[in-house]
Amino acid sequence: MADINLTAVEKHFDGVPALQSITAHLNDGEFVALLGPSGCGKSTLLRLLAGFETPTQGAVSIGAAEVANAATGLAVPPEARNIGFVFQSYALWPHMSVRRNVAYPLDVRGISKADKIRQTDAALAATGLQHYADRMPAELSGGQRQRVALARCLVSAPDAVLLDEPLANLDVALRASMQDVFSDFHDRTGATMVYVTHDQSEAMAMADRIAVMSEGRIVQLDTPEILYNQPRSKFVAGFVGEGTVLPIGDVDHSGNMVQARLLRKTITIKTDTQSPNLICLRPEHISITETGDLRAEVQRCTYLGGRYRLTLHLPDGTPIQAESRDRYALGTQLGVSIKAPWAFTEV
Amino acid sequence: MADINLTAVEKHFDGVPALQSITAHLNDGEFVALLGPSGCGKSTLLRLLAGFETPTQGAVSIGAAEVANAATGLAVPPEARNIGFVFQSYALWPHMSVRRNVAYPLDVRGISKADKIRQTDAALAATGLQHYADRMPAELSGGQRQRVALARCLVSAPDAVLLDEPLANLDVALRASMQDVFSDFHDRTGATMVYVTHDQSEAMAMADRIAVMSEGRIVQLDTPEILYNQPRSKFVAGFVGEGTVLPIGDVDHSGNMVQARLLRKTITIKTDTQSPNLICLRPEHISITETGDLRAEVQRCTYLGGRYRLTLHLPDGTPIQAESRDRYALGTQLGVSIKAPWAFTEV
Amino acid sequence: MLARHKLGGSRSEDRLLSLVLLVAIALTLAPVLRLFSEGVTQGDHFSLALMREVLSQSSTHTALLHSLTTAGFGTLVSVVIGSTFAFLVALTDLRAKVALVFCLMIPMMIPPQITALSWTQVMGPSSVLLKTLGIAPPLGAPQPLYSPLGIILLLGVQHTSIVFLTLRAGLRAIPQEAVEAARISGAKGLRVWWQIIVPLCLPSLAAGTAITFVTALGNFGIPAMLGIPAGYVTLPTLIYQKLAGLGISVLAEVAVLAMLIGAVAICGILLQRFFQSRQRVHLVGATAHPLAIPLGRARLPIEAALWSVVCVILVLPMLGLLATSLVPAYGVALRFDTITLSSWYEALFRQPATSRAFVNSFSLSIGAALVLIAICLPLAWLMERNPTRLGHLFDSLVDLPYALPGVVLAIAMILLLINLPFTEATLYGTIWIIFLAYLARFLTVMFRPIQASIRQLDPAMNEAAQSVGANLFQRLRSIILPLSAPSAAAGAILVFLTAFNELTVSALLWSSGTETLGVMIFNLDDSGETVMASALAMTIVLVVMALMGLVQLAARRLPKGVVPWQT
Amino acid sequence: DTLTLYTSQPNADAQKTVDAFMAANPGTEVEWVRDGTTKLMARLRAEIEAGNPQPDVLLIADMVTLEGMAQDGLLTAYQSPQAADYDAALYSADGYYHSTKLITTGIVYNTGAAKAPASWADLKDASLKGQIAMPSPLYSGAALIHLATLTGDETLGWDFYNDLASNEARAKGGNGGTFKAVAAGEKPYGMVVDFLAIRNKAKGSPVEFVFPEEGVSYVTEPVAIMSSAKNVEGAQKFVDFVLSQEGQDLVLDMGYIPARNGAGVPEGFPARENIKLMAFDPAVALQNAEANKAKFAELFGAN
Ligand SMILES: Nc1ncnc2c1ncn2[C@@H]1O[C@H](COP(=O)(O)OP(=O)(O)OP(=O)(O)O)[C@@H](O)[C@H]1O
Ligand SMILES: Nc1ncnc2c1ncn2[C@@H]1O[C@H](COP(=O)(O)OP(=O)(O)OP(=O)(O)O)[C@@H](O)[C@H]1O
Ligand SMILES: [Mg+2]
Ligand SMILES: [Mg+2]
Repeated sequence: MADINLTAVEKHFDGVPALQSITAHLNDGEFVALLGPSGCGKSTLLRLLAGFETPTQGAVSIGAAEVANAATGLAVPPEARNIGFVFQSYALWPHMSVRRNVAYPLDVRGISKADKIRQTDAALAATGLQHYADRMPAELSGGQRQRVALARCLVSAPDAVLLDEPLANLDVALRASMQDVFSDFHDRTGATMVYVTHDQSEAMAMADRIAVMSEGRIVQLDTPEILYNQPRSKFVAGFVGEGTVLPIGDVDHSGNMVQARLLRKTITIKTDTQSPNLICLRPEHISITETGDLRAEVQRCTYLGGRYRLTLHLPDGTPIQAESRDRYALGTQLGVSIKAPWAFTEV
Repeated sequence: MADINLTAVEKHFDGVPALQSITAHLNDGEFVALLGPSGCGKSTLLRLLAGFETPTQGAVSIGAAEVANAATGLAVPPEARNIGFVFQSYALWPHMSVRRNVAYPLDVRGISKADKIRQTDAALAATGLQHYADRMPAELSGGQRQRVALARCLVSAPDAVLLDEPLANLDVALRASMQDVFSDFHDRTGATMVYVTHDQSEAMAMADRIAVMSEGRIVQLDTPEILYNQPRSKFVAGFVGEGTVLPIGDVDHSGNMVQARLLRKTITIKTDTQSPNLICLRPEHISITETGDLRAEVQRCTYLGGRYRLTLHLPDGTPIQAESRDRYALGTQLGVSIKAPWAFTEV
Repeated sequence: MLARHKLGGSRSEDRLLSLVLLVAIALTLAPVLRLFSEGVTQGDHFSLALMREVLSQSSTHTALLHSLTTAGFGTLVSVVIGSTFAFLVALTDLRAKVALVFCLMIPMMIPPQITALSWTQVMGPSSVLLKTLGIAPPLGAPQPLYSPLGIILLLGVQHTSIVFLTLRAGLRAIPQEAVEAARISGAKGLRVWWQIIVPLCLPSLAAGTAITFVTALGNFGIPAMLGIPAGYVTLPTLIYQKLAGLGISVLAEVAVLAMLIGAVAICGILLQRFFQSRQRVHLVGATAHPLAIPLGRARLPIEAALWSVVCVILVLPMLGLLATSLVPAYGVALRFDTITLSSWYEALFRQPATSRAFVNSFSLSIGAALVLIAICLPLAWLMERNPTRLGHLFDSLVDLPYALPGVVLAIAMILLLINLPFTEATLYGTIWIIFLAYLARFLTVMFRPIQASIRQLDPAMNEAAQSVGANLFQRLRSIILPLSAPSAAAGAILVFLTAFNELTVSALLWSSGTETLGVMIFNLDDSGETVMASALAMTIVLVVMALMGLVQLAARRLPKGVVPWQT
Repeated sequence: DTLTLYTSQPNADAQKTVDAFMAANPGTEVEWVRDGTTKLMARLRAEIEAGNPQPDVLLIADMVTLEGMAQDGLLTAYQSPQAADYDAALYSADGYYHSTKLITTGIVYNTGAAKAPASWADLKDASLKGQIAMPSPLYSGAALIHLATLTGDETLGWDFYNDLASNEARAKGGNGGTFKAVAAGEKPYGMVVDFLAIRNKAKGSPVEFVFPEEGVSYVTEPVAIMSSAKNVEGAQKFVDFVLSQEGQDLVLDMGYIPARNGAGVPEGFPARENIKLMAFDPAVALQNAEANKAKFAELFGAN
């Protein structure tokens, strides 16, 4: 188990930056998700931690030891870092049985036979694979393969476990159950885990903290609740949770409430800055009431199971997302009121 | 445009049934989703409609014409059915530009050049691809490729459009926006659409009716609301929407409310049968109140963005799913009350 | 009705499949069957007597044993050299890979007779090269290559590129992740190679080994040049010996021996299929980046080692050939005063047949490549979509005409084609019989790569076209053909290059006016004009290299994967 | 009209022969195929097997092969008027074939070799152990005739071959391979057909050819007409032409010893009367062929 430190890390491919000035501290035993759109550098960052790539600039340390430093040229190879890595494609070795796949990290360490069997059995049991030990990977379902990959990475008690979109290839039902497997596993072992995903609900459901990445930078690293409730930029507000970002004006800090003007109406906002210029409007900030001070027209009504998502157009045509238990016909005029959305500053 | 009729269709692969006694009528212009777990036969059914497979038994007709009949040996080949098919993998032809991909269906029909250009341009415009006409598929993003596939299947005005998990390969953000594209397209063209998915929220958001499949059979074909609110089997109740199925007893139809016994408490239920034996408990049927007549303990609390999903254990250990705006610590004892869940009969 | 498992094959596809399959069977299997029928008939009736007799002769047993030994160990040599190169080229950060692969391809493009000729010229006491260097062995010293070992070595060198090409294709499909997963598990160095990479590429290695074995088994040139002087008889040379004899039942005996070779070849191929199906390795995941394992400080020494191997198997024999072509008569030492271009002049400009042969060989090989594309493409595609038992049978036997020695195939063609039914006309004595023989022999060279690529083709590509209304021919032309173009082109290049200097088939089928380059060389060498033969052979090597160079120049404009030696 | 000729003459020689014949017989078009004897016979056998032999005339190989074909009824008899000028041993009494040239087999040695042998018996010398190459009768028709001739000789006989075998002579492959082995110095001594050695020596090859004291064996490249010939008249003209003085001058010109009496010898050869031909009967040789081969294989190994 170990904390991870990244100091001013950059990674360029052929001169094109894939990672830029990444400085972050991941605590020992923490479950951190890397979240971001495709191509933002999540995999590159993870591969850098694993040692498959070396930083162009900056330094990386895992636990007490520095493992990579562009200035000194230090680069501990992956096989010497004692970390686990779970690949999106599982990367099981198709020519080895499940047991051999899982035992391989112990094989290469030359551990005594009895210990090896014991540890392998334990890893298989922890992932519920006891009964599949003698199958070949080709004979397993997607979720089972995923669990073999997990067992293989756990068997040698790594300091940290890195996972690159481990659930992207699974179907929705399997995904949900595998999410539980990962969470349970984290709770039980307490290993530091870094988990790459582009699915925000996955990140929010599992991670202690989420690093939202965009264009090679970490734009916000916070707990899921803070990310959702207090985004610090337009990008995070739009990417995490459903929401609409709208401009506000005339922020007024008088009294114990902060108020601002949105489309010529005054609303209450929450903020921690002096003069925010944007609000992040989530469905739960919008209530549909006959007495609502804003008028809106229903543009689209999507069934979510038990509730509907309404796409509403404000009088000036701005679309906002609301939720409701009832279906509304398209074109219905509704009154909406807005309840204390989060406001932040971005130029 | 055409309605689709399936009569007692069966499909066996090497004697193993993949589809069993499928009888269904899909209306002209309807958007029907096929929903079901992996391997239940969704793709097989769709491929049968397209003509890529022939039924082992039964008959299929599209519009007025019968296209396949196992008894008479009739099997109209796919190229003669005038249907559109959108593949999960897009199946764009990598050696043709976007324009040529889209124009190909017109090419093979030998349509005049002017008409061809006009119709192709229209299809490109309808999918917002005007500016990409001269790119090669490899130079497009996933969502753009998906739209090319859509444009290609629309250009020749097919009677019906069949889509096999067209969004499974896309990331969550793109998926949501593509769902809108499909819905818009359906609204605009009014084509009969059959849409395979294993993602229930996708099916509910888009479809007029959903056919839930299990082990080669259609177990329920209904609107999303009815499926969600009034499932007719344990399978549908569990598969559509999050929910727990619990057994009930002592159903009492006296008065204008139906009541039944759940874990020694009496609750109100909704039903349309005489003696239902199961209820389907959705999160919205459960409210957390200090005065709730049932006691429950928090087992897991997952952040969903703006709300939490609580896994609660009833006193006898039965897990149920509830939702809440607030976080609860694991182990907290809560009072819950249950509000009129749907009850049905299954042996 | 045959039991079949259809992937949506339609009736028009059924009909086309039957048609194309018929053509292909008529092309490839009919001659072979016609020949085999000689072996099992006596007079007009069926008899196994001769077969029993030939198969019980001790000379047959010895030859079979020798064939198995030389082909087996020769294959081993190919596998060792070819796979070493394939591993290093496909997986590491070597420099100048294209040049290396290019050089490694050349031995396959040179007819075996010439390879053998050039090697004996380098190694023996009269080696012009060694004489010039003053290190020729003394008179009477045995030629070291006239031995089983020599045959094995040269067979190995000749077929190295087959192993190399097939294995490299397999290696490129290994996902980076499989290796990274091993490293992150703590494995390093050779352990990763041995435990992960080698097992993962076994299927392609098996495929390459099988083709190499079959090709080595049917090779006549090398055992003839090196084995006959050593008294070491293999099945192909035994056939030659039979032909040189005076017996009346010669053809029948030849047919029986040919059947024996065919049987061994089929066993080899079936064995490979068996292993491949047992060891079916599914590679999951896309290969985003091919592997490039850094060699570090070992890179320079490894590069030096590889290039010296290329030197030994390519440059040295070529130098020998070149040196021989520059002397006035065989056995004369190459010195400044003896050097002469007269045999080049004589071979290239004085002999009218030479230019004819160039034209003939060129048109034959281009024609064969084009016709074979036209046959193999629909055939491979339809067979994949619509597997029938006949198709399976064809699939197992299509290698036969390639595995049989060329002389045998030529005899089969004569037997089959000298009397065309219902007509006075005959193909015999025209260039068409050679052409048909080439089609039969090289069909598999074209068919296998196309088959492999069609197997990988996403069926949705075709179904998408079907769903928008394209009929069978529209689909074949505008979807299947362009999508399998890279492998078709690779097959075409291989067919062209091997047909260009083909010898053993045309040797029996040519007549004046239809000489091929291979025949020219052989006839020159046969009538004692070894020096002129060397000059012509050298010319052919240069022409082949120039053609390969042209392809290389065009490589950037061709679709990826078309040029076999392009990385 | 056309005449089809199968010949094993080298390309250039065949072309010369055909050109001269066509010049002498305007109106007859000659289609010809040339190849090594083995290949040509394989091809001919396949044609016969398929029931459609192509050639009208053969100018090919040796008398033994043609004797065999004659006995199988594949040849037509023709008594050429030119035969009068030939030794009776050189043509079939029934007129099935007529010899056209003499290709003798003698001794060749590399000029770098220590000894200069003068007779067949010299090859038995123990100092030549492992240094001798000769063509194998299993691969070469000429070698089979050579074997039949030498073993039929009273002074040499099978004893000679026994001695060669114990002297570790190598008997593999054909004449071309043997010559190359000698010229290359791999085996400095060998038995080989005359013209190969004499012509290459003229071009500078380091070899010397010897007509041994006991005499030489010979093959004669006979000409014959197929029984299936379509153009018998043209075929007969062709036979007459190659046997005529004009035809034999051509043979001389090509560098072979003409078979016709008093026709001279090419440059580099001793005078015709100094070349001693050993006795030879093709019919006997044919009869013993299999036995000879078997005996030979026993001595020198099955190959
Ligand atoms: N080996 C490489 N060579 C060159 N460029 C690379 C390499 N690896 C990654 N890149 C580039 O670096 C950028 C970040 O890539 P990365 O794979 O880290 O993205 P990602 O966030 O993991 O995306 P995804 O969600 O699609 O996996 C991309 O622009 C990519 O093209
Ligand atoms: N060509 C085939 N040959 C044999 N069995 C087949 C074939 N195609 C489908 N099956 C079998 O039919 C059943 C239904 O398969 P199908 O592909 O229709 O499932 P699906 O519902 O589309 O699943 P998924 O969500 O995984 O795509 C499966 O058991 C499958 O193995
Ligand atoms: Mg990634
Ligand atoms: Mg499917």
